[in-house]
Amino acid sequence: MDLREKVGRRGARLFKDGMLVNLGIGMPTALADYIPEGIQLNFQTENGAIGFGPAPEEGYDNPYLTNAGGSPLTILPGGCYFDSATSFALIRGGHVDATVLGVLEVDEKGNLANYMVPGKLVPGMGGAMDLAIGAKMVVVVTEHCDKTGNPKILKRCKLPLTAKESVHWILSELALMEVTKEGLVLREIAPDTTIEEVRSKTEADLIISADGVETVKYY
Amino acid sequence: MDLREKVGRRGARLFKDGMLVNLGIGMPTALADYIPEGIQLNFQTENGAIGFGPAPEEGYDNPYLTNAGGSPLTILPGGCYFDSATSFALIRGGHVDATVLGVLEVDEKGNLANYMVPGKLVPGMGGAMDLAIGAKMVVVVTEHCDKTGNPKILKRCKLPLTAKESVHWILSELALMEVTKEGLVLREIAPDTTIEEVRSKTEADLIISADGVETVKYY
Amino acid sequence: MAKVITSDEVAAMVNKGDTIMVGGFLAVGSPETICDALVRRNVKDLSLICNDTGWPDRGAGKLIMNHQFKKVIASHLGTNRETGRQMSNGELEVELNPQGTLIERIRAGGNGVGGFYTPTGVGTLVAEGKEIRIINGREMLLETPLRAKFAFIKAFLGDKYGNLRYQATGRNFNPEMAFAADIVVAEVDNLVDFMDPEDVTTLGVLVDYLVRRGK
Amino acid sequence: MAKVITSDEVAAMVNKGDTIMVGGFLAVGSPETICDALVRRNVKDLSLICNDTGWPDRGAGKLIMNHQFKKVIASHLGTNRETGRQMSNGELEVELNPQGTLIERIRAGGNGVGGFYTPTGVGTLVAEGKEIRIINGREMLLETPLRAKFAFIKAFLGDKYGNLRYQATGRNFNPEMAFAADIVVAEVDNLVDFMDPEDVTTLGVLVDYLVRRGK
Repeated sequence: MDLREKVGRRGARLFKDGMLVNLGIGMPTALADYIPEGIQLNFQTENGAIGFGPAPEEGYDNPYLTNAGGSPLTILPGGCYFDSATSFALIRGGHVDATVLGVLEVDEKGNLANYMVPGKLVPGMGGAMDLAIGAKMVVVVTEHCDKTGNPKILKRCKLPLTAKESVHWILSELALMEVTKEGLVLREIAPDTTIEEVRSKTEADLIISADGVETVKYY
Repeated sequence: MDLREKVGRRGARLFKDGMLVNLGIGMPTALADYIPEGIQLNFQTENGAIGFGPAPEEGYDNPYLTNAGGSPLTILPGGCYFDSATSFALIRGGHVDATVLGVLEVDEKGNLANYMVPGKLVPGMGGAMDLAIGAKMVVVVTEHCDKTGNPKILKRCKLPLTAKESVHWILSELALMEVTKEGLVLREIAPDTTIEEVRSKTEADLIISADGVETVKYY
Repeated sequence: MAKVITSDEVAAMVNKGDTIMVGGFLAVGSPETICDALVRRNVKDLSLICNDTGWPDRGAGKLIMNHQFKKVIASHLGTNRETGRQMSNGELEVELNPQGTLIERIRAGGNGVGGFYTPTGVGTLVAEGKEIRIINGREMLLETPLRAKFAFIKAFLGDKYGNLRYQATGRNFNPEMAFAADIVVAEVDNLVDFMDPEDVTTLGVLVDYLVRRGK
Repeated sequence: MAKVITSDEVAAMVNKGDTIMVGGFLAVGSPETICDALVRRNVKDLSLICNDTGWPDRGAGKLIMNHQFKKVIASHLGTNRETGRQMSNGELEVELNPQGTLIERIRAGGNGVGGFYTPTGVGTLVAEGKEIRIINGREMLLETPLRAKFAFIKAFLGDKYGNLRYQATGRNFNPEMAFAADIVVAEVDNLVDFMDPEDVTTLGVLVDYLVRRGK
């Protein structure tokens, strides 16, 4: 099972029936593939649709109907379109129940950084800053360490922040962590790892709560 | 010729082709009846329509289509509907070219009062405050004096203001006056009056500009 | 999915002291069936946010006649003399807002904006107690967001996902109120399975409950 | 009535140093015919307000490739690497805005609001130099209106009164931009005499000129 599937399977279980959800591009889209039975979600794309379906069959794409990455979409019964002011009224106004974002860095205070590396990469924040401060539940999905093995879950982000103290959950292929006032609480680990391994790969301090850490077979 | 017709005929000549116009209830609606040939206007009603027509034939009224006073309307080809936020985006945003308002009092500074008499009458301002500050041209139409013969065009309004220094033109059955930085300039008088009569019925100081005062047969 | 309930079930959710928004402009686009149910329930000390207080027999005016409000925030009272009478008698607190300011405050309440500056009301009673700031040489007032516990709105057409479409000038305050309350109930003339996604004005995700007109 | 003109006539109105808004989201809903005409006219030192800089061969990105901007205000540059290159080289000034802040600033520019407070961007580079105010216990930034000399927008359908209707996610930034510029030009795929008043998204009174796609 690859990283995408691991994160997708566990992450999808954070949703409750009827939620309005906005998934960032990249790894966050994995969650949509593993929604449990009985859970119906409304997906928003910030360029102006709710209730979209899969990519269209070849030859049936409408150049006016795309996702926030520019790829063709379909719309499902019950769906709707709207302009950008309405889209961000939803987001900033607290009407989006959950957003899932990829990150460059995230820290134990719930800070996240995902929109620029000064002097190297400046794609821009798009709607990420609004989503991070506006969604009721902000989930960060990430590889636990970067490609060279360095922790991405830090004591304090070094890159320019996307939002301050906004993340509620951090999910990697190894663990599920909750940002609390006390700090970052380790809630669950994957069956193929240990608390010690997770700690060694995490720069942030990990709190073990009185409830303990569950080993879950979501992988 | 009655007051309504006199004010309507002269007032309608203040409009230019293509203007977006919002007429207040009461006397201001007289202007719509006397639009000169060759002038096409767009009329807005602040409850959410542009391009409305006359009242419907009996039996053809739609309870969902009314003017800002609650009376049934029709819509013309090219017309459109919108919500209140959009309606006041038009008004406050400076997209309305002209508004015509009735008043209780107006003064030489361009202040107007038309929404309450403390302790007696408090209907509320509705959209009048927004129209008075937002429209590019604000025209006040009024009887020159009230029913007991007291001037309504004052040095300074005594009633609570609808808007501060917002009026551009004051039109009565006797005269057309322009609010300028220097004060209230008498521009035109009706053929059945004199400068002296207008002065005697006006509390505000009336300036006679170097251009003089035109006697116009708009009545 | 929005749940279809009766107007009496809606009224039963409303308690003494709650703040409600009611859509409509002089009762055009007001949820009459829900207003009737609120009159039947006879719950008191409500606060109202509405463009106006309708007519004695239409819209939120029906609740005015039944003395159900302790406070009204509106732009216009002129079509319901009872509102003015209760205000003069000290039975009712009234806060008059310019119509454009009122709808923009509701919009701010629904979209997470903490306040905005507007030139409307400068130099009038509306400015009393408000921060004034000069922006590009023009005086502006700081206005704050408005929210309510309930928004009761009215649409011509609804679908089972809660999507709404209005007709003509029946739109008015309804779309913004759908963003600005904890619980949003829409009364609809007609209810269908789903509508053309292009025709949706109020997004179904904002609507908690649907009531059929007359039910 | 909106006047129908050609894209070259539109481009001829634009002069060195002008600020333009261009509708669209990753060029979906962008006025491609007008962008092509602006490239042909080759007018320089423009400032751009747009959600993004499109793609090298689509939307405002075509003007980026032709080095026509001295400044860009956008929320995203990632799909056009040339924007980042010009920025790193010091050829282009870029002001990044959160997308929700950007569209709300454009809306403020079009509707007479002098500024608004938003929680988006607090604690980030976006907050630099901006007033911070605590509202209901939450830090908020004061954001200011954006306007332009020209708005170039794109709609699926237009009528001779200038009314516009969009399709699907082609709406995006276009409707607000129609309020926020001195001169509004809409490129349309189709042009009809008039449309159903219920179907109008952008009010004809806001639109000065119409251009048919490809003309």
